[in-house]
Amino acid sequence: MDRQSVITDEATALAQIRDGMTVALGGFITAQHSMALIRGIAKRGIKGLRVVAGLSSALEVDLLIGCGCVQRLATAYVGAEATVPIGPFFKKAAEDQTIDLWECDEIILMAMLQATAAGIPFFPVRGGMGTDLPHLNKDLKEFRDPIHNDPLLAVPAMKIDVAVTHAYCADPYGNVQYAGNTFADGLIHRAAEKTITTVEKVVPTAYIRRDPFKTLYTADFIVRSPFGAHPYSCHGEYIEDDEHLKGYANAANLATKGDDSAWKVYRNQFIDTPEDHMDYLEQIGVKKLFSLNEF
Amino acid sequence: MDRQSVITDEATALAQIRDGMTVALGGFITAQHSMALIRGIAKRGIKGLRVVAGLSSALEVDLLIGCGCVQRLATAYVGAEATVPIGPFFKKAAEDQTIDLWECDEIILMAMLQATAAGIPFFPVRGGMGTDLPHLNKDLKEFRDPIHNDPLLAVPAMKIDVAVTHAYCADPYGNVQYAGNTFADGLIHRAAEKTITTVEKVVPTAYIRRDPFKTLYTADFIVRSPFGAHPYSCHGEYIEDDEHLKGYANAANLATKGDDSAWKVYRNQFIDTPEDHMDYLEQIGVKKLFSLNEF
Amino acid sequence: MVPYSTKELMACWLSRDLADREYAAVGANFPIPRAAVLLAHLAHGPNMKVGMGAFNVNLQGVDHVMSLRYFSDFWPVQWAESASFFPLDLLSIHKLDVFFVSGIQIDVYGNTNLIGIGDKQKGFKFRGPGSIGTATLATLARRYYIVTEHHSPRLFVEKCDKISAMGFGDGTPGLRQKLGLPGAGPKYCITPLCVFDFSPTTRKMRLGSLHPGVGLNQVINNTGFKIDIPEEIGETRPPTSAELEILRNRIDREGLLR
Amino acid sequence: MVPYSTKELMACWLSRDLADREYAAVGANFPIPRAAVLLAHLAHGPNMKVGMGAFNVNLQGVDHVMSLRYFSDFWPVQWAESASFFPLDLLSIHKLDVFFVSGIQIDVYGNTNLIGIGDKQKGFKFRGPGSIGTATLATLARRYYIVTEHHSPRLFVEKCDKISAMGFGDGTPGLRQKLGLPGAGPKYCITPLCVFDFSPTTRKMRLGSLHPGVGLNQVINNTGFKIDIPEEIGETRPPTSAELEILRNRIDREGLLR
Repeated sequence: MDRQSVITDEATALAQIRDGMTVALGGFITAQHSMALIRGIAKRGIKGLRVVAGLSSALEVDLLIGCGCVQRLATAYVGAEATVPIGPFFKKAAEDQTIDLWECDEIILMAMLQATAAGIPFFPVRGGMGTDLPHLNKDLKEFRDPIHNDPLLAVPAMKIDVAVTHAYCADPYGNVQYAGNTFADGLIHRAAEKTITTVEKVVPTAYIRRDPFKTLYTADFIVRSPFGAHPYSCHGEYIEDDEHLKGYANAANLATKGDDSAWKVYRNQFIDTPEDHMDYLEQIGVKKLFSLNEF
Repeated sequence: MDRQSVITDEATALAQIRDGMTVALGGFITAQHSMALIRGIAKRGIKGLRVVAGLSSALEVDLLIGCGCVQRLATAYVGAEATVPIGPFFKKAAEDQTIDLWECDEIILMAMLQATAAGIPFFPVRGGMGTDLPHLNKDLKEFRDPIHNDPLLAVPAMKIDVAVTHAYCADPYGNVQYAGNTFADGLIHRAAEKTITTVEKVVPTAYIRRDPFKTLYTADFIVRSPFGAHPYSCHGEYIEDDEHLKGYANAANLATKGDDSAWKVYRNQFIDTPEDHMDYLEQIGVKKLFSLNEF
Repeated sequence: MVPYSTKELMACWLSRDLADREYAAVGANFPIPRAAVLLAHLAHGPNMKVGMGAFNVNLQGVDHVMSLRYFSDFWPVQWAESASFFPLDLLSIHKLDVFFVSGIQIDVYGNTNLIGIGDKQKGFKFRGPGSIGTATLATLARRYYIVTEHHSPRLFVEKCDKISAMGFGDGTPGLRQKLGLPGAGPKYCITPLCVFDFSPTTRKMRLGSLHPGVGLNQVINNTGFKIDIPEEIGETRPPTSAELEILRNRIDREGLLR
Repeated sequence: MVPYSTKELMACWLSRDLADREYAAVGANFPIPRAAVLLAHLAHGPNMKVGMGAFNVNLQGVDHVMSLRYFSDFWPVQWAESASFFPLDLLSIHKLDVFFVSGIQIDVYGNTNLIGIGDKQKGFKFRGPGSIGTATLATLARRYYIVTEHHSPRLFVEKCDKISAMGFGDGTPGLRQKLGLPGAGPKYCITPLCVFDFSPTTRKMRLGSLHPGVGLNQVINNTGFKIDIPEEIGETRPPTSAELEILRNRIDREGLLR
């Protein structure tokens, strides 16, 4: 009996994600989202997802909203900072109330993940008291601490079916290492029942063993996806593709204002037509990709 | 105005620790206790300490009990496994009720540290329910979670005045890195108001910057203490001095049974007579020290 | 005197309120606080702990510091002495001394809103980007500053439609303590026109100083609530040439503040 | 058949109850469970996650594995693919499938005591070393095994003086669920004389099998509580020669189990 590789293809990985599931996405604002799989979710038209975007999202959840995949969204932010101050589809869906928002800030989101990871029903926090978050998010409950009677906010755990993260590398047995910041990915992995990780590189286990302290978690499925975070950055490999982000935001913006011609073109070119991530990268082109290399 | 070094000498570091303070000790069972400072505490006869020994102690707290420094002890274990199954002074003090015990297991101790570090009044856990820990430790309180009414144990935060840890290296500005496991030291640092760290080596900041992800915390005081964890191990440097541990345990054992002659010799030779850590190492001797080098 | 821009004035003024050894975080896309923290660090705070994105950096000896493109940029790694440990560090963020907050609404009690505009319980007339980390960080940081590049009646409102970071709530004395919030709340609010502080009794915004060349009526007309105006109104102290030299040569070569 | 020791029997028997892909932790100074986990890993569990001290190791292709001197030994780093993240991993330890517990007292309901002996509310006639991680790990691990190298009436008592790891408490049906404990509790208790399982109705220890050569009375006389004895008593299946070969050549060259 041999040790089994957990490296799989996109289709097998995506088959783990089904309509109505709660899916937690890794990365932080414009870094390290598993776009290879997120585009795959959109292409397959998976519906009714309850998305947890931790620590904070960029526009990857905006894209999922635009493609009709999202029923509920837990996130503290949707945007790409100065490049795209707010996600267009998110803005419209929030204004029209076509998605449920689990309103929170980043630390309340982490408290939820921490409760889930620790197998406890809730995590107590001070942040958010006095704000409108408990009014907007009925899952948050003010209570008195049982020891000193201090006022606190109880943030409940949330069952998370699948975590989808992107990392620098993994070995064939799912040991995942990052080249830079890991953000909340270690916590997200521990909060989820199952983890799928796309990686820039598959490395031999000997590479992992050079510094086992760098292994952040052991994923259940690994998908080989160079440039898998494009148009977002992957520490140690490439930076954001601002031009692509602006193109996306422009198309999405027009679509929310009733003109979906540019969005149809974007969606066709980058989501629906490409068979898989490699096909998508062909659309982006080698020159563009390697122009993004960091340092 | 220049950046200021936080490297200091043993005397200055020890002056931070005063009678009655709550002191958290780093390391885990037989690894990485800051013995250079712990012996200094014993030598100075600091009294009434409330000691938090996380993750678990070896005999460093036993030594502090034997020297009359401890009023209260929070720890999940006192011993050195097969070498010394239970700390002699700890055993006698527990049986005679001459110290207060904050009875817990390792995870409950971590929950307390986590509550303290997060600035929340308590941390909820499932472990310990159904055991005698809540009967023996009145700080632990069973309660119902405010969301699902599940039974839980509330572990209160504890104000910790000083953390005393031992690490592989630090730069002059207090950035601390470990060569091996870090156990609960990162959490202990964040739970304490002030941290004193003894290190095997002081390194230039450029060394720290080679891999800033390895910096576990930034201590307020750094004391240069090669072999500072002796007779315990320091990952990447040396292993335990079993012979020394057995000698200690034998002396302590006899002392608790009414014959304190060996203990007086031990205490005189290793605690009271040496001026400082370097003097102590002279007592151990170069041959012994370098026989402990790992690998 | 060297001429300066309003943004440079704001950054220099803020920098003087930060002390050596303090721990201050700087985000991306918030150039005035970024410049203020770096200026404090380079001018008088060599022992400050400066959070730059997800890294803690020390910039002594660095010739000049480019600005973050995005909060999660990797390149500050070159000056980093540690990186944020998630979730440990976010959960122990009450050790943060100084934080900065903005909003799509700012009200008379220093509450800020990044969530959205609209009266309804659910749904928004205008949806904002989200609370980011502000709900907690404004609570836990020892003090914070409200910083805005705009000053208009639509921004400075009597009451925020939604509160994402609580300042002094509805002004009830001791409210922050009653709610268990450890931080002291907003210390100052700085705008392109003036500096507000907060009355220790009413907890309402109070005119602290007018920027050089700004008239009182300009502030009154551009603020959507009634301002507490003291008998004597000071003038915001302008940048010194030493401050401007550091600012322009080492912190803002790109000229984001000009 | 190859002759074997009682400890080898215990380790081999336990190893068969561990499945591939399970996550099992092995401490120091607990040689029988250590051997059981490593034997399962090398014989039929190449995808097991094996906790060795503060590391997670995989030992496929490793010729032989020395035993830990101490739990916090550094040298398993050579086979480590990850290290424990404290506190994150201890707080999410409910993903642990298999854990092992011992005690200075073990009672009829599978409760164990590492705290101390004595009836008083405070103070002890005999103080034990402390709960270590058992209060929580026995609660959160999906299942656990009680393993002891001794079998005496002083160890196997009707009721523990203090409980450090709760098995089935006082036997109240559904008590673990009522207390919110996610793990299933102790599955077996193995001693040098026999294997106990737990009656699904009374939750009391029940004789599962006698080790080869052990008489029923030997167990009865050495147990401080009345044992539930089924009509038919099986014999603990002895080690196979394949098991002993792995055990002796790759796991226990030092002969700790002989």
